[in-house]
Amino acid sequence: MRTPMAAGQEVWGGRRRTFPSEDAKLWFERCVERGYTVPSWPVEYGGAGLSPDDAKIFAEELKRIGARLPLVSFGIWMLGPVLLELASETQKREHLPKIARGEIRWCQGYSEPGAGSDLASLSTRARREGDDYVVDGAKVWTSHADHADWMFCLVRTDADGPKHEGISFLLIDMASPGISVRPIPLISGSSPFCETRFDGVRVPAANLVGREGGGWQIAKRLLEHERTIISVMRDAAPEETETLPQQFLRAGSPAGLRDRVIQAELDFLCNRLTLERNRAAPGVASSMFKLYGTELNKRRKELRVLLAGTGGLEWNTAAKEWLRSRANSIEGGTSEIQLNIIAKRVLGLPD
Amino acid sequence: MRTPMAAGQEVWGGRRRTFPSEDAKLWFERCVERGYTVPSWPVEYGGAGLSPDDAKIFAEELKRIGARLPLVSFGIWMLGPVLLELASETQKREHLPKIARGEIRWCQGYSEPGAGSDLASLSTRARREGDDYVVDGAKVWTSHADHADWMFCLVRTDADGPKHEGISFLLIDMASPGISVRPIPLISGSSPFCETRFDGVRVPAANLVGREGGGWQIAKRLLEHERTIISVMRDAAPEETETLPQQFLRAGSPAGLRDRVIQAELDFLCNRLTLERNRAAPGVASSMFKLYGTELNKRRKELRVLLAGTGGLEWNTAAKEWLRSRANSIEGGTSEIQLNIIAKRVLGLPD
Amino acid sequence: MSSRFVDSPEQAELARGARAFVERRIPVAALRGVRARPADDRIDRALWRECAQLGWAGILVGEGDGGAGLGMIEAGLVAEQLGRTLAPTPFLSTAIIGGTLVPSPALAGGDQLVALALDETPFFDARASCETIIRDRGVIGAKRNVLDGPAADRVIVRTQDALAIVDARGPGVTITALDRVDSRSVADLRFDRAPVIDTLSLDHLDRAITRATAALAAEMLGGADAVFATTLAYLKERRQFGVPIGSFQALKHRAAQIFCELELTRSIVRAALAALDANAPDAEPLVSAAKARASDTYLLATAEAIQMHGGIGVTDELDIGLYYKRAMAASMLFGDAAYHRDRFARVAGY
Amino acid sequence: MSSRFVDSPEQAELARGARAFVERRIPVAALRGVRARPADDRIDRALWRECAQLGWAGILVGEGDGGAGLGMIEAGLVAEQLGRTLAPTPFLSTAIIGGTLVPSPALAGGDQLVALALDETPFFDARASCETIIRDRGVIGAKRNVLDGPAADRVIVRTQDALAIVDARGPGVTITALDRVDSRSVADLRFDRAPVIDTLSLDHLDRAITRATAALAAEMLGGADAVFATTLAYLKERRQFGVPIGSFQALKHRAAQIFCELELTRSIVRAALAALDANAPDAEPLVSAAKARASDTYLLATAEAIQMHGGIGVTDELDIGLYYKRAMAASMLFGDAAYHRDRFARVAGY
Repeated sequence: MRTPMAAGQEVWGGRRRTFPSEDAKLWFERCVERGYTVPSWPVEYGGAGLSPDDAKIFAEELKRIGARLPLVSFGIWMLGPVLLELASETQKREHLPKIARGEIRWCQGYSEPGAGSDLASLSTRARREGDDYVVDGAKVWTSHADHADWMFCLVRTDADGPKHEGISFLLIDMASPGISVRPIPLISGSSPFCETRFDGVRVPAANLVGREGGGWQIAKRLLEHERTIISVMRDAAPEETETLPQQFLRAGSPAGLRDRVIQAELDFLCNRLTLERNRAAPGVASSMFKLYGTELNKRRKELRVLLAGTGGLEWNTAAKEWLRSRANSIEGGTSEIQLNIIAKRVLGLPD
Repeated sequence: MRTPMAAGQEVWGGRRRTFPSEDAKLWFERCVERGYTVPSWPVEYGGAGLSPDDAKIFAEELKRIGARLPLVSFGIWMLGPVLLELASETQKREHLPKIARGEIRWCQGYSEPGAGSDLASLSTRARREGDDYVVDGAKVWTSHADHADWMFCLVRTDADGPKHEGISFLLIDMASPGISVRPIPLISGSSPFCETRFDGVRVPAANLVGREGGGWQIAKRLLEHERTIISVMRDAAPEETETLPQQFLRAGSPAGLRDRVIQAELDFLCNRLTLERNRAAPGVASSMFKLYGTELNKRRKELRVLLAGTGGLEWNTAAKEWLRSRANSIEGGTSEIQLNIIAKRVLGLPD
Repeated sequence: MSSRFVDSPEQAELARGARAFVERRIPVAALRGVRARPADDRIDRALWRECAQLGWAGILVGEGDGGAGLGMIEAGLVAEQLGRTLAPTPFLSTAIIGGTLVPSPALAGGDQLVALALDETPFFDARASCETIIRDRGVIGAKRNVLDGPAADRVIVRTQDALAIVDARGPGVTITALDRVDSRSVADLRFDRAPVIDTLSLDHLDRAITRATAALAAEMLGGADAVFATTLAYLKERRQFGVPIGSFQALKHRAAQIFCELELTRSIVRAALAALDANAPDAEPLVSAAKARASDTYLLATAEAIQMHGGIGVTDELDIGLYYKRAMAASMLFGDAAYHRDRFARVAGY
Repeated sequence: MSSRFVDSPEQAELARGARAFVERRIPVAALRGVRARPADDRIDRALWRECAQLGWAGILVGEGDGGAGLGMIEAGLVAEQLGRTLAPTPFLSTAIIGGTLVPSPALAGGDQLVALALDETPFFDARASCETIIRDRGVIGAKRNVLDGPAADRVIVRTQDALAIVDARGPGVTITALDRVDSRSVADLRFDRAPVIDTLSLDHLDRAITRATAALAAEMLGGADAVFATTLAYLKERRQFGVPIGSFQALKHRAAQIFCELELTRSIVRAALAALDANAPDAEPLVSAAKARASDTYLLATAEAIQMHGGIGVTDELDIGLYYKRAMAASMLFGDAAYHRDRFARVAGY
């Protein structure tokens, strides 16, 4: 459990949880016992109750010995922190320990086929009927919905008022009748993304987090956690086994690609230094990193294909990552949205 | 008069007209006698009265023998055609023959310091006082205003209604009291452009062309002629004495610039072929040529400096044309305006 | 001067007919159908015979050999329409290369498919050294990236001394079909004393490749054009924040720029095809210019199509991804943009 | 790790003080004043003595020689402020190159100006062959593009065998001042048996040039930053079609992109300066990366400034044009972006 984690080696938990090895299972179980899957959560919710300072030391120690994460999940990263902050005591006691113990796996129901960048225009309806909400609509880009037990979901409980104010935050058991899940194949092949359809799904009103119509605030809070995770995941991404210049040399130094390789290397260096500078003296907008990092990644992955020549056109070569990279500048806020944010928030340009 | 005309060799006419040579003067006088300065204008206005077909043959014959234009002027190119179409008989008889005979040199008063791309927001005021208009305000980018005798000018006669409807088209004698002209130095050095200020300038109301408030329609008509001229002037521009690849080779083939030279050559070729295709089968938007031609020219002129190295940084080398080229994508409608036009008129994208 | 840009009535009719046939008979769904089949079974021979009846298989083949006896302008018009729907036919390999090198009634009738085995590395280079040899009238060597290799009846193999014609299904030929992102029929081929049926002088090779490159550029133009039309329609129809996304100025400007690139590409592709038919001395650099620009424009138009479509742009449900993959594969075929820009300059002496 | 990005209190104070001094004492109007004078009289020596009192002339000179004994981070902070107003001082030639090669109390006091005579062609190349020689203790040769050549007291001449120090006003030295678009003090120099005062090993040359290149990159960052600030202010204030032009999305997106480029440039410039102070093994490629990016960013920011300002952007009335001209001249000085990208890759072995 001290070797770097390869893709597909993570323990995601859930009712149908699987483990890549006996060691992973043992490490998971030991950590669950001590609350180390969520060290900073209170003990009563399945955590280890560490103070922020202690949690930081604990994380550094784990990192120092190269220990793997015993459990990864959207519950830990995204839903948990929001429930801790905003949910009722009943909800916390119901859901947090199951997240901590890896018993329930969560997925996120935000995006919709019709909404895209305009997230707040979502139209999945939840109408109150007695003690239940009845949910109709569809969510897309729900990562791993096909493996998840529950979904935290944005639904529209009021279609008449201002669009941001009619949104509520609902917890939905994926085993409920009327839910169907379909994986979404991408241009790069199969993907963890799914489309989830709701057809008269009954959800107990007790599963509403916060007040009815107060979902947008919760959603924004949660998105902040999402951005943190994206950067954590990026840091955890495996090192490239071959640098671009190495691949360039191996390809026989095709003259027509040299300038592009140099520029990509130079930009990579400058971007890395800027991330470093921002850590040293925070201030540069995260939108800039999202924008520049993803656009640069697209360029680099395209170069990898060009440097592989026709060999890079076969499936399961450089092509797959190249094609996957096209989604980078769309998911988690398009490049256009990032440019809008920089122009408005950083540069103060008028609407 | 059969050798190509170098810059500065043109005969512009006017009260203070000068000639680059005795031959030019003689050629000018002979053509004036026969109405050949404006072959297609009616004889009574100083032209030769040629039919469109005959005028075309005449122009081709002149071109065939390599004859120079006897007279160039904004009066011939822009004002004349508009007066012929829209002016009163008195105005035609007053102004057209003097244009044809090169006695009066005209300049164009359209742009204003505050207006820019939003031409119709002009604010030079003309208020009626008895038989006169009293003009106050300023015009910029008036080419050769310091050499011109008269100006055709857009003024605001109504400040209250819709902005396009309060504009009138006025002819103004530059010798009127209250007019001051100041040349505008550019980043590339001296230029033909001037700023013209009007301080209580009295203009006889008889100098209004068309109806009061009808100036915008006339202005648009005139702009169409301007575009034609810009393309005529471009065709007449002297050939480059050294091609970019020749300069590249002379500079010792700097490897880092080769790709940019190739791309500029390739784009130049494609642009030329597209112009040719458009002549063969019209349809491609003129905005595209304005956009692409000027943006390409900027790139090429910058390359010329880079290929000259530090030698290209001295005044009166490649630097001057490089700096001048930066105005290409602004004058006559900015690149942004051309992109807007293509998006709207050609692609039909919504506002 | 302008004839290269104005289609004759016959040419216009050919293009119209080709477009109608392609849209009806070989829509993008045909490529999806092909993709679902194994990599060695991606050419629909019956469909190709239909194409042959329209004169496409023998478009360059003389009338004496049962062909249409037309030129590259016409071939380019057909290729452009095939590109619009990503039609997976052996047009380049058989009609253009085969039609140039080994014209025959069987080929013109759509009964014989031909493949050119040229590359020995993942990088196209018409001037690269070649390891494949003929010994005792048998071909020995290995070739990569052979277009329509899995379906061919005859393979034209570039060897050190000649172009050797071999029977694709004969002894000594091993065909390994490749599963590529553009779902086209492509294979690596090994020759182990494959019997030589006939040989051609290497002198013919350049002409065949240049013609195929020009036709490919036309195909790419058609694809870029089609994907841009789809994108434009989406910009007008898709609403975000209460307005059509095509009303956002940043997208408008980018769309206008793509439009300009498309127009320039159209001009150079037409000029290159016309120059080939006229045996013009500048045909070679014009073809290189056309291929370079077609590659850049196709990749730009498809990448922007994905980005402007947002999330659904990266799903396999939409066809845009298929165009993007084809753009990359076609860019590399017969030399990528960098290769052709270099060639364009070299011909001009710099 | 992060020390290279966080200024110490002393450094922050130095930058603040330098900026205040430059804005008050050497605003852009100073360059306009210099421009109005003949090409051989464009250095204000009294002003430079004032700068020297702030410690700038001797910023790299040891305290024993009357200098400030500071490093490249500090020199870069000063250069950045000088770049903000295009201040026409001999900082690069005298403080950086002179301070590195021939430190002295006179230099640190602002009384001695130094120029480096290196280029023999219009293209900078630190490794180019050199025709200039020393014979009988006299320099013979011709040099181009000598920064601050018209004002120098001492010239450091790169010859085949050594760096030769000569008296700029001594016999055998002909100075031809150049009237360049950036209005800086530059000359072509001819040496006809100019007596050698002293020589230095060629080994010192690279260090001096690398330091000057890094300081220049910092100057360019300052210029780009200042011109972008001007542009941003204009986008907010200028109205067209009834709204501020900064509300047009296409301009917004372009402004945001320039912002990103500036941030990246800032990071690489700081890292390069810090690497020089730390004698880091990767200092050389970092400096090349910084110069390449500073050149691209400065040209982008100034070209966009002109375009976004529209008509008045191309008038001499605004300062933007002065920045644009400086961007081009500075790009070429000590090697343009293409030169440094190539060097960046070569050092890394590709």
